[in-house]
Amino acid sequence: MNLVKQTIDGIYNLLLGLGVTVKHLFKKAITVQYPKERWEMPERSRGVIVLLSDKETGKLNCTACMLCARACPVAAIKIEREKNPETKKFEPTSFDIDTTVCCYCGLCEQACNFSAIKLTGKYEFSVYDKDRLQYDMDFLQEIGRDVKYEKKKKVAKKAVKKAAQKKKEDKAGEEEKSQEKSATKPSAKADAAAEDEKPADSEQKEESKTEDKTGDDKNEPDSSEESESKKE
Amino acid sequence: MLELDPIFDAISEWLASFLPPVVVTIVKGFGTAGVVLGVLSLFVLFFIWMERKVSAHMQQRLGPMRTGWHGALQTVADAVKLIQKEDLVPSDADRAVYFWAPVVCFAAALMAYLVIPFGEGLIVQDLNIGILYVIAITTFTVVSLLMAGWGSNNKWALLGGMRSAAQIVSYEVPLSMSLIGTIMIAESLSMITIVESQSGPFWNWFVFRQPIGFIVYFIAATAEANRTPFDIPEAEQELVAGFNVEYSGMKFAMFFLAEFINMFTISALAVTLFFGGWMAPFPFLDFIPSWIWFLAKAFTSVFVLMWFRWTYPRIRVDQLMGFAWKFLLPLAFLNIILTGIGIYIF
Amino acid sequence: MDSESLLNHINELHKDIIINSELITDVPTIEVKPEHWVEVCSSLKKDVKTNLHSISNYGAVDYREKLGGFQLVLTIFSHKHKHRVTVKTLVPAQGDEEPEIDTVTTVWLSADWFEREIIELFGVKFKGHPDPRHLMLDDDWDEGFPLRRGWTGTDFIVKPEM
Amino acid sequence: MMETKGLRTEEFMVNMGPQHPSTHGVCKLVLKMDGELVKEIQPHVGYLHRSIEKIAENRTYAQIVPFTDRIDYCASMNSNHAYVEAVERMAEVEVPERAQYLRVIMAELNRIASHLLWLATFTIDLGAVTPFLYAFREREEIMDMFEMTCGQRLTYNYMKIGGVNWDIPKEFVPKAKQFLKILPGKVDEYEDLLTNNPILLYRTKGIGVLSSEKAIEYSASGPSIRASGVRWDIRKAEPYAVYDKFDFNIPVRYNGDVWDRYKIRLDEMRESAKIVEQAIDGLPEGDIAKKVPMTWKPKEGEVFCRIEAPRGEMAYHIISDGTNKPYRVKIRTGSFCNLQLLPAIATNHLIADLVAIFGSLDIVLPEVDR
Repeated sequence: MNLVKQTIDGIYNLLLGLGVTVKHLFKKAITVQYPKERWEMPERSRGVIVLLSDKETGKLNCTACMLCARACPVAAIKIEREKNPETKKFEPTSFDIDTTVCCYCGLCEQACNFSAIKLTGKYEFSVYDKDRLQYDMDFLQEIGRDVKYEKKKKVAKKAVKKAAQKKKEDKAGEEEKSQEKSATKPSAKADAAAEDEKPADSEQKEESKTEDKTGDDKNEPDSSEESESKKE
Repeated sequence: MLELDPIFDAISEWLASFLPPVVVTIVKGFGTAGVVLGVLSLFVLFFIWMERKVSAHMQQRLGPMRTGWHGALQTVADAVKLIQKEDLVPSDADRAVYFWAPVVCFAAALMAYLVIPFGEGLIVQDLNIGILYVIAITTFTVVSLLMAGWGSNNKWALLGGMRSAAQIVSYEVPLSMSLIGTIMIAESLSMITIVESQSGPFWNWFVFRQPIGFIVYFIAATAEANRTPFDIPEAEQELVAGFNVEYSGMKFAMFFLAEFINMFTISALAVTLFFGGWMAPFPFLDFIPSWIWFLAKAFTSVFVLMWFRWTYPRIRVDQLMGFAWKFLLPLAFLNIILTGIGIYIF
Repeated sequence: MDSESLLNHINELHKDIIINSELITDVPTIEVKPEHWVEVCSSLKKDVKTNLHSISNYGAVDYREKLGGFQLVLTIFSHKHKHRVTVKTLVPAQGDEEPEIDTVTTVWLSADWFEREIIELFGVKFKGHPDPRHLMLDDDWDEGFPLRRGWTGTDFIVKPEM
Repeated sequence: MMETKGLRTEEFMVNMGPQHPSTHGVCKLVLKMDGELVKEIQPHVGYLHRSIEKIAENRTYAQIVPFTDRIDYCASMNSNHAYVEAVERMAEVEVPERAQYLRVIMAELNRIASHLLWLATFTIDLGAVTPFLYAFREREEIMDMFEMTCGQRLTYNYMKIGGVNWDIPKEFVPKAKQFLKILPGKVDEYEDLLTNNPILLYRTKGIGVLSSEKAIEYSASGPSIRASGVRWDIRKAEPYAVYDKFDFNIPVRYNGDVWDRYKIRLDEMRESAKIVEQAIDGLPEGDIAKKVPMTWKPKEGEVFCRIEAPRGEMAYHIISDGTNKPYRVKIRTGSFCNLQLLPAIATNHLIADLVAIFGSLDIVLPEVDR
């Protein structure tokens, strides 16, 4: 009797399994046909590293403060700098990132106070030649041209902080640290889609912008650390 | 109705006008074999594509999409790739055995089609020992798998070959026994006679008179064809790929094709013996050509096999043997006894 | 039993052997001499009140410069009493010496791999270890003991100071 | 070697791995086999040894976090959590409550993801390919949530000393709630497909039995020990972060066979979903991180801190000598001990069982080798 019960039980469960698979036969596929269809990367996506340049002047934002190089856990960033005799400020003369060792952790982006380096949503960076994975300054600047970003503002930090604190009381704090709101989209199509969305949540963006700055002052330790390092 | 025999007869008559009869027989044999091979190759191409699509959709994927309409030409592309591939032979392999194993496997798989009726009159040769012939010839697979396992000189391959020997020899017994009930009712070993004795509406099919026989047959046949859940000779996760671990290129393709041909063989056999062969479910549907009925049934059966494969885990090797000897064989004997009683009563 | 009373209990148990005992982030930590290593460990396991039957962590620290030897740090715990104890011992060694100490695989089976790791990475030998082969490194590794301070191998690059 | 008249049988050695479909990475098992029967197993590890402990000795505390991602790539959040928790405990850094909640949410989601990945590979080990894709389908949802939060799908670098790096975006909470709503149904679906399937039962019931004594003796941890009847979960036994605020059960089973280890992980997914739900509901407002400078020097000290990772106990023993780099970091992982007991429970089984047992222990090789 036990055997019969077991057999019936077994057959029932076998049929149950068949039911599950046949149910899925008629469901919509969840996969993406990659080169034809593409995902829209989230704005925080950490892909290819770029150097950002000023939109008006076209010059790099980088001030060669070496913070990113110091923050990098794998020593992928190598910067050489020179003092500009006119402005008495440092300028990078070479900025090399060895993407073969880069672990895309984003610590360089967090360390940077001048919105100069950024990990973007680009993800297609396979090349046939290993040497081409050594990104130099010109290349980094070139691929960073179309990257949209919000410049971190260091001015009036305290006022912003106060305002943000007030805001925090009545609204959920959506602080984001060292994140630009408008990230690159992998394709022009996605870009257009993002453009469409923009008006809808522009209001939210305004808010989050101010809150971004609260995120910025989280970077304060880093900047203080920068001054520390200068002392050293 | 599609009739091949007159065409062949006409051709052989024409050939006989200027060739000696021995040559005519040989040419006729090769011609028939060529036709069967061509048709089967088409089927197999379709099955491979179908397997991919069925598995993909069961897993909420799309499967091949690039080559041809919904990847229909993917198999062709794969075949071209496999033909181009370098044919590697392990340095310590037993070369002759290694070479002949896929050939034997492929030939054994093909030869079963000699007696399978694809439709009314669409049969290569109606042997009066049809079933016996099919069972005998499909067993040759085990020889080829053992050859492959031994010839590769690889421990995994050898384990795979040994497993397949144990498995196929075990399942051969319940498989043969399960068919005896059918033969008793049809009172013939000939495929044509068996199909004809199922004529009439669909409840005349043997599956309704031989349910136990059918279940035993279907399980045992799945095991014979090395399909999941009984694919232990290959058992990717245990034996890497079992007997064909060292094979590449066209030799691998032959094993692969043979597997799909075997799958169609057991489906075709199931249709012939239990689902009325080329018969329509109702006599008034006879206007549809018989070979369409046959193929529709066979393809459904192939789909069920695929459905099993993409649903169930693999059974363990000793449990597999136990299942054959302790469960299927008694069941098959029970079926024979019940059939005997039934025949005596009615 | 809370950490403090557990520490007191252990102190009482091995009054003469324990050279140092303290609470580190609320974990009773005791230090013993290498000759009492196995003795203390097995008694901690067998004692009904402590019953420390499982290894949580077992590692070595290179203190050759500071204390003159390798410190073995063994954290053991009990599922039953839900407490844990850290036992330490200092195996004296200088320079390239490969010091020896008794194995605790006789007490806990799971110490096996932990000790094998210490053997190859620190060069501390365990007397009576059942299987002292390399665990992580190649069998024919001959570049010294990687986890010792100041070790440099052929392919080892120290991250440049910025 | 056994010798009988005319018939000679021989035990033979087989290398299972380093490249074998079911050793889950690069592990070599040297098997002594008598036909299909496994007589002796010798695991050879170290193919993925990256010596993170050595690397950590010349990195600053903050720079080590990305390396902890790579210890257990299936549950990076948990390894992040273990490390930052250890450093914070050593340096007595206060962490804002919101950050603690976010850590719990992420760690538990990662536990679900890790168990889903385990389910996927385990069913493949047993020869069923379809549940693999189903489990990945759900895992993908979690990966999406992680990606929208921290920008990566596998190596998150989400937590930092003193808090977390990013706050959750606005879309996160609705997406997570939606996911938690469908998850139990999906787990039921796996159960329909597998749990009582007679083939699976035959393959797993009574196979690879790990008794509770043996489990303790070998310092097993995680689901493996809970399937052997030891009610041991560090989240309950030594609550870290804010786990003491949530109501959840520890699933325990008593046979210690492969099936129990399978079932317990399915149950744990449900429990983890419960925790995430409570954490999202109770998510407090506030800062997400305490300011800790990047090259910050904790005072001299030592800590041993452990957490419950999906594969068992993950612990960090960190010694600080007062500089900005740790003096020593010792990492203890669950798989390290769980792999050690494989020979004890898998000898004298068939090779098919060995595959099932290996799968059921849920070994992640980078975690063993570190």
